[in-house]
Amino acid sequence: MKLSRLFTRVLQRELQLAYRRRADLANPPLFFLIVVALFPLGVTPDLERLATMAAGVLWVAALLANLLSLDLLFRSDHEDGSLEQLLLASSPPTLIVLGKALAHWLVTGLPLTLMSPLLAMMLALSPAAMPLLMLSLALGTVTLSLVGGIGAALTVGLRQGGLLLTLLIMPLFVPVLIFGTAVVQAAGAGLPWSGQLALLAAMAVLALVSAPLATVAALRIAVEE
Amino acid sequence: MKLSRLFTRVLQRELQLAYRRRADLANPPLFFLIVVALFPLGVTPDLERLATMAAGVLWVAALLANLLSLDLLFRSDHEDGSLEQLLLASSPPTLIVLGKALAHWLVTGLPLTLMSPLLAMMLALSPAAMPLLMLSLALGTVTLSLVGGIGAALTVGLRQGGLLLTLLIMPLFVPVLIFGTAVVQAAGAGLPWSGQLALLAAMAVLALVSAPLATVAALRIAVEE
Amino acid sequence: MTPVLSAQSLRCERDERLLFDRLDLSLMPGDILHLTGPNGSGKTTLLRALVGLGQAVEGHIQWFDGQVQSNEKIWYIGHRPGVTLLQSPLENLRYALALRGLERNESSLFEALEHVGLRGYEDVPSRQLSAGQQRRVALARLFLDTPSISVWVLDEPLTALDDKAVELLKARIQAFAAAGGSVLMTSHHGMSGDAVRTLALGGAE
Amino acid sequence: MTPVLSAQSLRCERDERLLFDRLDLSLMPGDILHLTGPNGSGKTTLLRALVGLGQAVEGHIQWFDGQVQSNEKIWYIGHRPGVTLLQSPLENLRYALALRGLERNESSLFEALEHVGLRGYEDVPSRQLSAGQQRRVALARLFLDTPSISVWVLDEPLTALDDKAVELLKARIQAFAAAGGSVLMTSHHGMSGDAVRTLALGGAE
Amino acid sequence: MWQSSFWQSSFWKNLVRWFHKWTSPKWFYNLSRPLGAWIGWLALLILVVSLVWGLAFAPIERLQGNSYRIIFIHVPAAFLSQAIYAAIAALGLIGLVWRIKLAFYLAKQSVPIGASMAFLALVTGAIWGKPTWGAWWVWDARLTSMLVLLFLYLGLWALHNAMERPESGDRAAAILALVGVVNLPIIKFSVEWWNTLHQPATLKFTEAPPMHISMLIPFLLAILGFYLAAVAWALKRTRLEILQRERRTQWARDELDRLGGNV
Amino acid sequence: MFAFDSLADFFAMGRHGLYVWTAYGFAAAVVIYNQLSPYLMQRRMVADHRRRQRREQGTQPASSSGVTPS
Ligand code: HEM
Ligand SMILES: Nc1ncnc2c1ncn2[C@@H]1O[C@H](COP(=O)(O)OP(=O)(O)OP(=O)(O)O)[C@@H](O)[C@H]1O
Ligand SMILES: Nc1ncnc2c1ncn2[C@@H]1O[C@H](COP(=O)(O)OP(=O)(O)OP(=O)(O)O)[C@@H](O)[C@H]1O
Ligand SMILES: [Mg+2]
Ligand SMILES: [Mg+2]
Repeated sequence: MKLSRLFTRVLQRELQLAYRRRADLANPPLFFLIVVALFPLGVTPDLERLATMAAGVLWVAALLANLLSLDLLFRSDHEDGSLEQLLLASSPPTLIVLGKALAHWLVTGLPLTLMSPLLAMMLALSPAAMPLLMLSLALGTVTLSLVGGIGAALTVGLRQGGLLLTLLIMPLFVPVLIFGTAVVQAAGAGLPWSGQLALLAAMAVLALVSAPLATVAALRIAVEE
Repeated sequence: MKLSRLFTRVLQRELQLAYRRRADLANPPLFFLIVVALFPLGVTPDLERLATMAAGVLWVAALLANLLSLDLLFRSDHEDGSLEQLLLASSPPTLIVLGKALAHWLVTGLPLTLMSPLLAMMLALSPAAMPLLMLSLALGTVTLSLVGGIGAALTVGLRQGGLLLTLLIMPLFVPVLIFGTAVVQAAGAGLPWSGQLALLAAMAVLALVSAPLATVAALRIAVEE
Repeated sequence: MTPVLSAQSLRCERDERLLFDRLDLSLMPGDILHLTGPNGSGKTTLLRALVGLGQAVEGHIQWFDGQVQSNEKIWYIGHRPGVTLLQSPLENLRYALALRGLERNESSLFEALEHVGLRGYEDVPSRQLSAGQQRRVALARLFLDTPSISVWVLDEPLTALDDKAVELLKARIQAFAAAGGSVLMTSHHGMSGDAVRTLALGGAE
Repeated sequence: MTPVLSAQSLRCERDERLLFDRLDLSLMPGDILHLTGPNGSGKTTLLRALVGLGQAVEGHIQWFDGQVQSNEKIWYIGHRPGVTLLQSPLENLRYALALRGLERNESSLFEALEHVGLRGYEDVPSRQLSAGQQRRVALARLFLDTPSISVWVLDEPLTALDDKAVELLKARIQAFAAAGGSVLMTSHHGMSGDAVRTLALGGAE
Repeated sequence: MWQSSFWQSSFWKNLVRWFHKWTSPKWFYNLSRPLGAWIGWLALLILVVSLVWGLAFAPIERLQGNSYRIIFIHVPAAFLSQAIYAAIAALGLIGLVWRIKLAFYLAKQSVPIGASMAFLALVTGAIWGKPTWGAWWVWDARLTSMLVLLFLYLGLWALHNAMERPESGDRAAAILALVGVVNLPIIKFSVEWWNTLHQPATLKFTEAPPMHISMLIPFLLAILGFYLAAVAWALKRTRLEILQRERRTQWARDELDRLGGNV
Repeated sequence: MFAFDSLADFFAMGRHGLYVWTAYGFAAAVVIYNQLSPYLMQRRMVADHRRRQRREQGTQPASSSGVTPS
């Protein structure tokens, strides 16, 4: 069987599993929505002031929403023993891990990206910034799914996975957050933004190349535990 | 054995378990710290503008930290079968559940409250609001631990529980959040705040009385699954 | 003598498959009722319904004379044995007792653990034990003298145990019944003895 | 004939207890090596180390002639059998094959599932199966014809199975060995037959 | 994996053997005892001299008054916290690639030292900020990236503690440290870039003024002193880690007996 | 060479005494922590070691029976 075939199989299985627990799929978008909605409630209902913080709030909320769903990336595989089987596969586990990360992005990063304009509207973000909000979120969540996979793998066998995961991954994610909001803010202010966007893309590529390796190494530790 | 004796035993066991995984205890406070640190990065480093959103951000972050740690309240008990034993105990399970909620507050809500002034300083919250920030957080986290227990119970067995947790619990948390931030903002602005605080206290009492019942009912569903 | 448990016209349908119908069973003091049947015949489902952990079974179930709260007289040990992996065998045992409102002194707890071959492991976190040792932690409670408990409900208690431990536990079950206790258990191992009655589920196969 | 597996001077110490030391073992085509020993004697630890899932064992381990990538020739089924509860038996089986780079058509998959008594359950989510049925899902792969697999490593494969299934699986193991395959397994059930060699761990007892 | 002839040559094997002996925990334990003591006393001496000098004898600074004296601890702590992180990542790599346990032990026990230095840099910086900038905390680039560094340290420590088996903790933390070290320059660069976009120049660090020699000497001495102290602490902690891991061996038992006699 | 006019002056550090001395106080605390914590660690390890030894001595004679692998 060709590697591409295995990759498709993995992707198919993951999407199928996601579909089976489709109620969970609604969680990240819902969480996103709620965190964003809390802001007018907790901070200020003044649209002008909201608009100035919209980019940041949207990015932070999307990041948290994505992060929370990462906890489950390997959890049930670990519990039922599928993780061991994955590591004993006859093909490089990096490929399988990559498939899982891609599936994760398809069911969290992508929906978050697609619903972001709606929430941006609620926070009165300048319409000019919308396309870039979406583009930057799409790129940034790819990085998050990949880098977050490392954290998920490091914490999979552990209790309190979710919080520890955040602690481990958040520092790594500061650059994505900064460049992500910068793109949106620059676009809103009519300033050039292509440089920052290119950096976001570069980070995604870096993650694509290196994160699966680190993830597999971390998974090996998890099954030994 | 008297009921109070059982309650002490439960509390003792829970605190002992918390101590066994004491490394995990640091997680909610650290998560709190990290989420708070994300906002300046995403929104603005300008202290004056940060000060205006400080109350809201602190409350949202504390709520999230608490929420995430709730996930574990019954998880491992469910996995290893202790939950069944709990429901088959010869004493009312509500009492045991209450003990667990209290232990949860002692190891999350309380530490969050205690460290909040430090974070408030980083967001340049007015010093006048600090005592009320702590007071409102202390009261609010009691409610969160209790109400969150219902959500944790609902999610523990059900695969599709995640959605329910968010859907059912978040709306219950929103009033806590609104009154919590209102207290802090009012205190910062020199306005009267005792009414909102009284409401927070009332919600805590209500939760104390009713949440354990609902939690036990939810747990019964969980073990049947 | 009132039966410990009497259940009439039990019926269970799961996933559009009829597992059993019009099943009656009763348990008297001194009885060992051994549920057998192929995998998937409904043994676990039935046990859980009897102790009140499931709603999948319809019918009439009565413990004792229906007046007393039954939980405090029953030890139920299921597939997942309720052993907290972060706690030591000793702590697990003590907590299991507390949930029945019972307390025993340290030395009798140690003795029970020694009975099940956990000597030297009393203070090790249970997650560091092997599969069989973890099950032994849960079984240790059966080796305590607890007069208030008159029924054991055990779902595959012999699983994962080595031969010696299987014999030990079988003997203990017999002794408990001989002393007037009642046992309701499932197992894929054979059980023999005077007091043992076998109830086979899923006769179709 | 090169041995399928040869391991020398294995040593394992866990939690300050020496489980085994200077243990040699080798597995030839056609062999069934049955690891026995009381609970906690290190059977699981040893198997996992041999397939490369643990570091708790020191010593020299070589699969085949050390040149080939060994994973693709081995079925490993552990305590936790790697059955995804949200997927049906059929999907589980198909995915297990895919991880070995294998594919089979629908009908042979159905056949294997029928062999292990899961006929009619092919499309039920595995979480709705009983304890024994879930284990059967994992075991179904052993009933497929997969020439590229020459070794089975099975940790307590007979656990939770009913008598009929135990016999079936034992026969299948014998047949696989007779056809030149090698089996390394643990179990608390006895195994008999020509090809079976027994290695007892925890000899102290 | 090890088929190529070079890896099987006796030269390589001897090299590996020599290296393993050199990195054997017991050998290190015995070597580091006198070494650590010497370094420790030297560090103490230098620290006392430099800090007393800095506090009492270095002249007052024109612009900042006496608050500048914080520099003698702030800057060494800041330097060290970064250097230690780099060292941890390097040790992690060594441990992962060559399977040298000693590297893991040293890396693990460097974490609390590095974290305490990051903490000290943050606290002294915050204290210094109050008289200089009028605020305890501002979201300046260097401050923020220091905070992130502290998070990285805390993550490492939490991961070590969360793992049941210390060997797993070693390897997991090494992976995390390596991932983190790749990100550290990116973080620094992005944070600086972010900050200069938003922050008025008034909040930028005052450039270290060309220092008077009587400030410079205690300053450099303080840096040296902190470095030496960190080395001494790391040696001491690593020795305990070795004892802990090897507590089953006879030599470690004897050593524990000996230590027990003196405690 | 003493940069201050008097000892009181030295403690006051201009208007910045509070800041400088708390900063140095924190530094002292961190140094003391780093210096002390290994010794606490050592004490704990030695205590553990003693306990283990006692347990081994205590259980050795009796443990020939029982199901425990020795
Ligand atoms: C919480 C607050 C602060 C933090 C986290 C902090 C952090 C740092 C860091 C990380 C360095 C090392 C830079 C490098 O490696 O090149 C440093 C150096 C330095 N800091 Fe701070 N700092 C803070 C506040 C301050 C304040 C308020 C001042 C004085 C106005 C100050 C003055 C200096 C000086 C003079 C240096 C040495 C400059 C150099 O060698 O690059 N710092 N600080
Ligand atoms: N995660 C762990 N950490 C430390 N020690 C462990 C761990 N898992 C098992 N052990 C110890 O290793 C020993 C062997 O365990 P193992 O699971 O290999 O036994 P086993 O022979 O498979 O027993 P069983 O028949 O009960 O499955 C046990 O004494 C146990 O205490
Ligand atoms: N959660 C569930 N939802 C739906 N059906 C279920 C569920 N759990 C079990 N079943 C079905 O109920 C039947 C009986 O399962 P049960 O676990 O009672 O069997 P068992 O007799 O205990 O088998 P085993 O010997 O394998 O433990 C099985 O056919 C299974 O398919
Ligand atoms: Mg069953
Ligand atoms: Mg085993």
